[in-house]
Amino acid sequence: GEPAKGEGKGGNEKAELEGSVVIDGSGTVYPFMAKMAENYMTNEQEGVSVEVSRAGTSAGFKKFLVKDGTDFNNASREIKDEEKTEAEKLGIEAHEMKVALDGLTFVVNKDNDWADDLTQQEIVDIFLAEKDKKKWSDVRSDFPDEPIKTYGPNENHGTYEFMFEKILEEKALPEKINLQQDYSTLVDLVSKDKNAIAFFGYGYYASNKDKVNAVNVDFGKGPVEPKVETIAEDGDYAPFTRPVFTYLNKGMAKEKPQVLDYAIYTMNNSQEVAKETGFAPLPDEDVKATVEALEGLK
Amino acid sequence: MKYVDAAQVQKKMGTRLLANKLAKNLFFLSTLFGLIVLVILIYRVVAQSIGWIDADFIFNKLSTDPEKAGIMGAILGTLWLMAVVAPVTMVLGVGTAIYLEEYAKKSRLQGFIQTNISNLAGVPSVVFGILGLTVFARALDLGSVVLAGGLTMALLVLPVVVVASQEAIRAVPQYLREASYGMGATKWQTIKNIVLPASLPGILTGVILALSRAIGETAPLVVIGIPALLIPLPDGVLDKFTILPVQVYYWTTDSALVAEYANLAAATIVILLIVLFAMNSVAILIRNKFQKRF
Amino acid sequence: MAVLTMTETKGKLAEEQEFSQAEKKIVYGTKDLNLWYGGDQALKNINLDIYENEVTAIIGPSGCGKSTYIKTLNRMVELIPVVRVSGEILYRERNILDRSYKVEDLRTNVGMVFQKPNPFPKSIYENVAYGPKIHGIRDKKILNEIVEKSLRGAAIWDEVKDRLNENAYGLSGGQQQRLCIARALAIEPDVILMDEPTSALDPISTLKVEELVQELKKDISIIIVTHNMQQAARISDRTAFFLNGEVVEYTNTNSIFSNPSDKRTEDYITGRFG
Amino acid sequence: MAVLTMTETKGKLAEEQEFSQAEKKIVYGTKDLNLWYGGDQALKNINLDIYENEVTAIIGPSGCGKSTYIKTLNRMVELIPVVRVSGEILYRERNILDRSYKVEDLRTNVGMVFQKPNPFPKSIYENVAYGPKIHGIRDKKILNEIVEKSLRGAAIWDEVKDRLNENAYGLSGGQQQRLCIARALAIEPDVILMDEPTSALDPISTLKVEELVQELKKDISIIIVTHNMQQAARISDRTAFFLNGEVVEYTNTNSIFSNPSDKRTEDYITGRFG
Amino acid sequence: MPESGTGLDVRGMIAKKRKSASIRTVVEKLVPRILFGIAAISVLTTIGILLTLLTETVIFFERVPFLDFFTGTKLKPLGEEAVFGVLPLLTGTLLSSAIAMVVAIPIGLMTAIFLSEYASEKLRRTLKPLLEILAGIPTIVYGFFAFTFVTPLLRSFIPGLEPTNILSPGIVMGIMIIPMVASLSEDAMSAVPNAMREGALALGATKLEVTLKVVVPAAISGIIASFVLGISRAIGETMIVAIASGSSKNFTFDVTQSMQTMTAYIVEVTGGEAAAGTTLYYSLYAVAMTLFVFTLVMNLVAQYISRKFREEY
Ligand SMILES: Nc1ncnc2c1ncn2[C@@H]1O[C@H](COP(=O)(O)OP(=O)(O)OP(=O)(O)O)[C@@H](O)[C@H]1O
Ligand SMILES: Nc1ncnc2c1ncn2[C@@H]1O[C@H](COP(=O)(O)OP(=O)(O)OP(=O)(O)O)[C@@H](O)[C@H]1O
Ligand SMILES: [Mg+2]
Ligand SMILES: [Mg+2]
Repeated sequence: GEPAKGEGKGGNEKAELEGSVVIDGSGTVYPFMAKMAENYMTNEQEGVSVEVSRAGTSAGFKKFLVKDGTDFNNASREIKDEEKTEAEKLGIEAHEMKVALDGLTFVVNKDNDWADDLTQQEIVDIFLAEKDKKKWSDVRSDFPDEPIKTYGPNENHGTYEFMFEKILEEKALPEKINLQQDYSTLVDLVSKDKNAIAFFGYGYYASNKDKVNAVNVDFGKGPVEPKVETIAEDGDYAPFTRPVFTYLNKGMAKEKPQVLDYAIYTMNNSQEVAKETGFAPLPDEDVKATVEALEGLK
Repeated sequence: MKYVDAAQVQKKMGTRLLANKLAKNLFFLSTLFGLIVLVILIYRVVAQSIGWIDADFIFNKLSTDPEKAGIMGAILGTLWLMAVVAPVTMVLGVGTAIYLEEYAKKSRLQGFIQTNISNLAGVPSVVFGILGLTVFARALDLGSVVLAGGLTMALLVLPVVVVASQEAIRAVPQYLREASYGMGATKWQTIKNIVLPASLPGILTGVILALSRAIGETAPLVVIGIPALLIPLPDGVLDKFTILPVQVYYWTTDSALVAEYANLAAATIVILLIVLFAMNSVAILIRNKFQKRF
Repeated sequence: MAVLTMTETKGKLAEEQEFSQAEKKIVYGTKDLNLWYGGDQALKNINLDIYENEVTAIIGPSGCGKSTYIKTLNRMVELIPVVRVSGEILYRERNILDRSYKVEDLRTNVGMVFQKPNPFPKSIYENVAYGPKIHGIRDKKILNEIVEKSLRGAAIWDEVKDRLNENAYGLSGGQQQRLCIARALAIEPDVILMDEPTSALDPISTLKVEELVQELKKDISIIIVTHNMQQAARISDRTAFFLNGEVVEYTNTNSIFSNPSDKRTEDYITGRFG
Repeated sequence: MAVLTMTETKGKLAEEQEFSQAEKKIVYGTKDLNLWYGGDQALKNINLDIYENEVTAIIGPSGCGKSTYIKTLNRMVELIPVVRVSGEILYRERNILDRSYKVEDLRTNVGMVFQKPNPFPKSIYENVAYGPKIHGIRDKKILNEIVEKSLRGAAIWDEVKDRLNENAYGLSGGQQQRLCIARALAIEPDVILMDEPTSALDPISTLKVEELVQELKKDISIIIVTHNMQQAARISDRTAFFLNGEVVEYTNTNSIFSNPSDKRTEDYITGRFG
Repeated sequence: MPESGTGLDVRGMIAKKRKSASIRTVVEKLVPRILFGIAAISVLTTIGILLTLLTETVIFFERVPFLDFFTGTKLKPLGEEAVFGVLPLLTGTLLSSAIAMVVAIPIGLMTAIFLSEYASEKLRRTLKPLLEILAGIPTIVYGFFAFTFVTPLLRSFIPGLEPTNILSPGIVMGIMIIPMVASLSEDAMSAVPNAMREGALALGATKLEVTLKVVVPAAISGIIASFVLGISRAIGETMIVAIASGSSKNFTFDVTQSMQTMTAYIVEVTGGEAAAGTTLYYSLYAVAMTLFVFTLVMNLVAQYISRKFREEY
């Protein structure tokens, strides 16, 4: 039938679609996309089956960049040159969709009553210092004379890459920083260690506000609290903000109406679902621009 | 002349008997240690899962909402995985065992294959994951489907079945073979009619143990990239799937986002352990029932 | 009572053989048979003719090569990989050691009963039907007849006829051994080889098997290995005494026991060793 | 009938003992010994006295309880979990079946030699030194002397003295058996129990062990199980004939073989069964 | 021939069938070939693993010098100045395996002794399956057990212990391996003929003396083989360390620290953000190859030892 018009949230009068939408990729984006897919299947198109998996950004691209690959690939980073080259070779057009914003959040123990806010430089120093050499009192003299314990997600995660590339400007983290594969571990570690400081995506903080405190960051204009409002691309928390993406296979979108329909639905609902899953929503004009671009694919 | 002084011997006897007694208790405590850990481990998991295991949990599909989430997908995935692993390892394992025990006995070739199988048994499961990823998922272009995972797991547990079958075949007394040959039966007739039926219980035990190993393995499937996630219930070997331990892994990972996922993970572990206990009990039953038959 | 009958039989036999040699046909002819297990020679230059419708006993101390010899007669020794054989064994005038001789054919004609009863872990019926089945007889009615006939032939029919479908392992040792004989009879062999068939049995079962052997020899030839000299004396027509892989003496049973011609035979018979 | 024979036997024994008792001391007294493996009774009401510095032979067909009996004498049967025992065994006047009797003590005084030679997978020296060592003798010089004395006592010293540090498994079966005897001698036992010690040996080794037994009885008492009646006749002073877990006849060896008082003994000795 | 009333002629029937039994001859020839084909699959699997690992490992070593990889103490897989030294992973692997064996060897061996020498048949029959359950628990369950139970427990004794460290997963891995060591050692000890035990008991030895001076020495090769196989298992174990030891690529010998093992690195990289074609991606294969060679050597050693043992008695 006639492909549905992307009316957004209340497209009840739309034609019924069927078939499947296959999504893989980043584990960071997964909670957002899984929620989205569930909403879509319950509220929008019951006949369509949306599969969401989480092989990881790169592994996801490997499934995306093959003949008859996945329809979408979630990514916590932009597509890399090697991947673009591969896409060109296969004649796959990867259409970039920014879906939400994530704010790199620094968290400390609930009992940490001193580090309510830190400057950007202090944070960089803390994470670049060799362990055992850095004490809280080295950061500011009125802080306690206790060693700082630094934690973070491992190289596996886009969050690490962001921290490493954008914030630490590729200065290598000391070897002794305690890296983890799982965010749950990080939350657990910080909640049990008074001298700990860790970083991860805003969503993980938002879900664990009862267990850890966030550090307000001073980018030069006074401390900024990480929250949905500030983590905008032009918000006060912008230096620590990064976008998360999903890449749409344009060929698939043209071939399968449900894929395009889902893409448009995703954009239209991105702001709401982002908030629910611990991301900051995109600004309205970004959503609009993306939706328009998608409409153009019909 | 007497060298052994009875009084002396008598005097030492007390110490020796005491040492024996102490050692016995120490050995017993060592044995208990493992069991105590087992009890603690199970207790913790069960305690955490209380209130989360019900019919909905078992029959629902996966959801991001912990109240609605269920493990039907992982259960079906586990069943489909077994549906691939069982026949494949059975055919490959028993075939290999027969070849080694009945045809290539004591040859160089047997030694080589035997060594190879022992080595294969020791290859870390992640490495099998890489093989599965490279060969089945990518080169054969199957993707992360039941068949790819099943074939990988089948190769992973193959040594278990081969070794168990070899033992079972070896346990068939030579005199039964001789009796059959003595009637003019050919080699294959003897194997088919006498050796295989007699070793079947041992073979089945091996297959069950191999299966229970397969459904408890996480690493290779994580490496292959098995999605644990929002996917339709699998209904064939070319569908994507997840299995129980992988589900446990992802739920625990995500418990930083939704704390209740940790309870779901515990509940899944309980289900997984129940399945494993059931399978092991069957294996033990078969083993005990048929142990002394000849 | 039983002893008397035995002695009678013997006396008759002795007379008979004197002149029967001429007309009795040779079933097995063994010519210069040598056999090695790897480097160890277990049989040395064996020359031995086995006659039709006789019971031939093979005696000798442990390790002398008795089992090896009768396993060579149906080429069962081949199952041991290190075995090497030279010489000839003629069965019904054809050399069975010849490569071209199909061992399955040979074993179809030559049955074997082992030291330890070794029924298959199947039902009594299936045990007996096994041979006919592997040789392609599938007809249920014919199989039934064969089973009954063979069990009767092995004098065990009455004891098992009501439980043919029970597992053979439920039988006593003596019954199992007779079942094994029935199993061998089912394919109507020409010769039956028996390797100490009664050594694991109690006296009564032993007696039954011994009587059975006497019965069977009307139709077929029997070669029996035994470590029990009294048994050899009781049931055999001819006896070969093996020692260290050689045949020390081979003649009719009466004379070997009453008047052994070799000192070693005498020593053995009188229990000087073994 | 059977009862009558029993009584007869007893009567004869009683007479004999009247005078021998005075000079010969009893090492082992067995009183109303019964033994069950689970539900199966393997020994029935055994009453048997063993005398000092004698060789006592125990004969009987397979499964009659010979091994069970002598394993009861050093309580080795206890290793089988299902075993139950009633009655008394007095060793040097103390009841060894008593709970408070330490088996280790008993076994230090009563050595055992098994059917199959069972040296430890250690050097010849270590095999013999094992017993003294566990009993706390550490002095290298004393150990050396014990080893030599025991090996000489077992008539194997000359054969092994140059290779005491080689593995015991390099010895022939007969040598291994004598090594096991040496091992038992090393702790200077009072009694040695032997369970068919020569049944796995060749005739020459058998002879050596038999001679050794004759030699040893000067110092110690020996109880030997054998299936070889000739052997019993050759080496023992007294013989017990076991059948189905009972002692059918027990008297001095000469009379049991020349003039058995029980029909079953006679049947067995003349090879009617077994 | 036996003539029966029924007039059966079995021999005749058989003779007839035999003549037409050419299919049987073909089957008889075919079966071994088919079975050989099946048996060859296990060999093909090994070859497949080797080829898979080798092709990509070669590319890795074109970019990272062989020596740098094996002597490098720094593993920083990201950025312009990425360094690939395998030593941090190697120490992580060796330390965790060593700790595991410190737990598994004594307890496993003592358990084996108890089961084989002291326990009654009935007790053994109950205990052994229970221990086998321990071996059958999915390793992921052990991983969380190590992280959520053993580590906090240890931290109450060892204050300097990092929340993720190599000690706790090492211990839990040891617990997981106990049944393997126990069961294989027990097999080796049960294979020691009873005659030897009886020989020693008959000399007045206590059970302990029989065990330590006769049974264990006689079974020593089998026992050692079980240790080596245990080590190999520990080296290859993935999920426990992936969860409980963290992902720090620390080069240290301090077991209270977080470290990464080779296996955990493999899981991390395959599920991670490394794009195909990057050195990070190829490093996965180089590490896997190292791991493979490691366990292969261990297995060969174990086999060598246990083969020697078979010849002994
Ligand atoms: N499979 C084998 N490999 C090597 N040697 C063997 C094998 N079977 C038997 N022998 C050797 O061949 C010789 C003859 O053995 P065989 O079994 O024929 O003796 P036997 O007379 O039947 O003895 P027994 O009365 O003990 O059954 C013996 O020295 C034996 O050790
Ligand atoms: N471990 C056991 N469990 C149960 N029954 C046993 C056991 N050992 C022996 N028996 C039974 O006890 C009876 C006596 O056995 P024992 O070994 O004492 O006989 P034996 O006279 O030494 O025979 P052999 O000459 O064959 O050695 C037999 O019926 C045997 O089946
Ligand atoms: Mg034999
Ligand atoms: Mg015995």
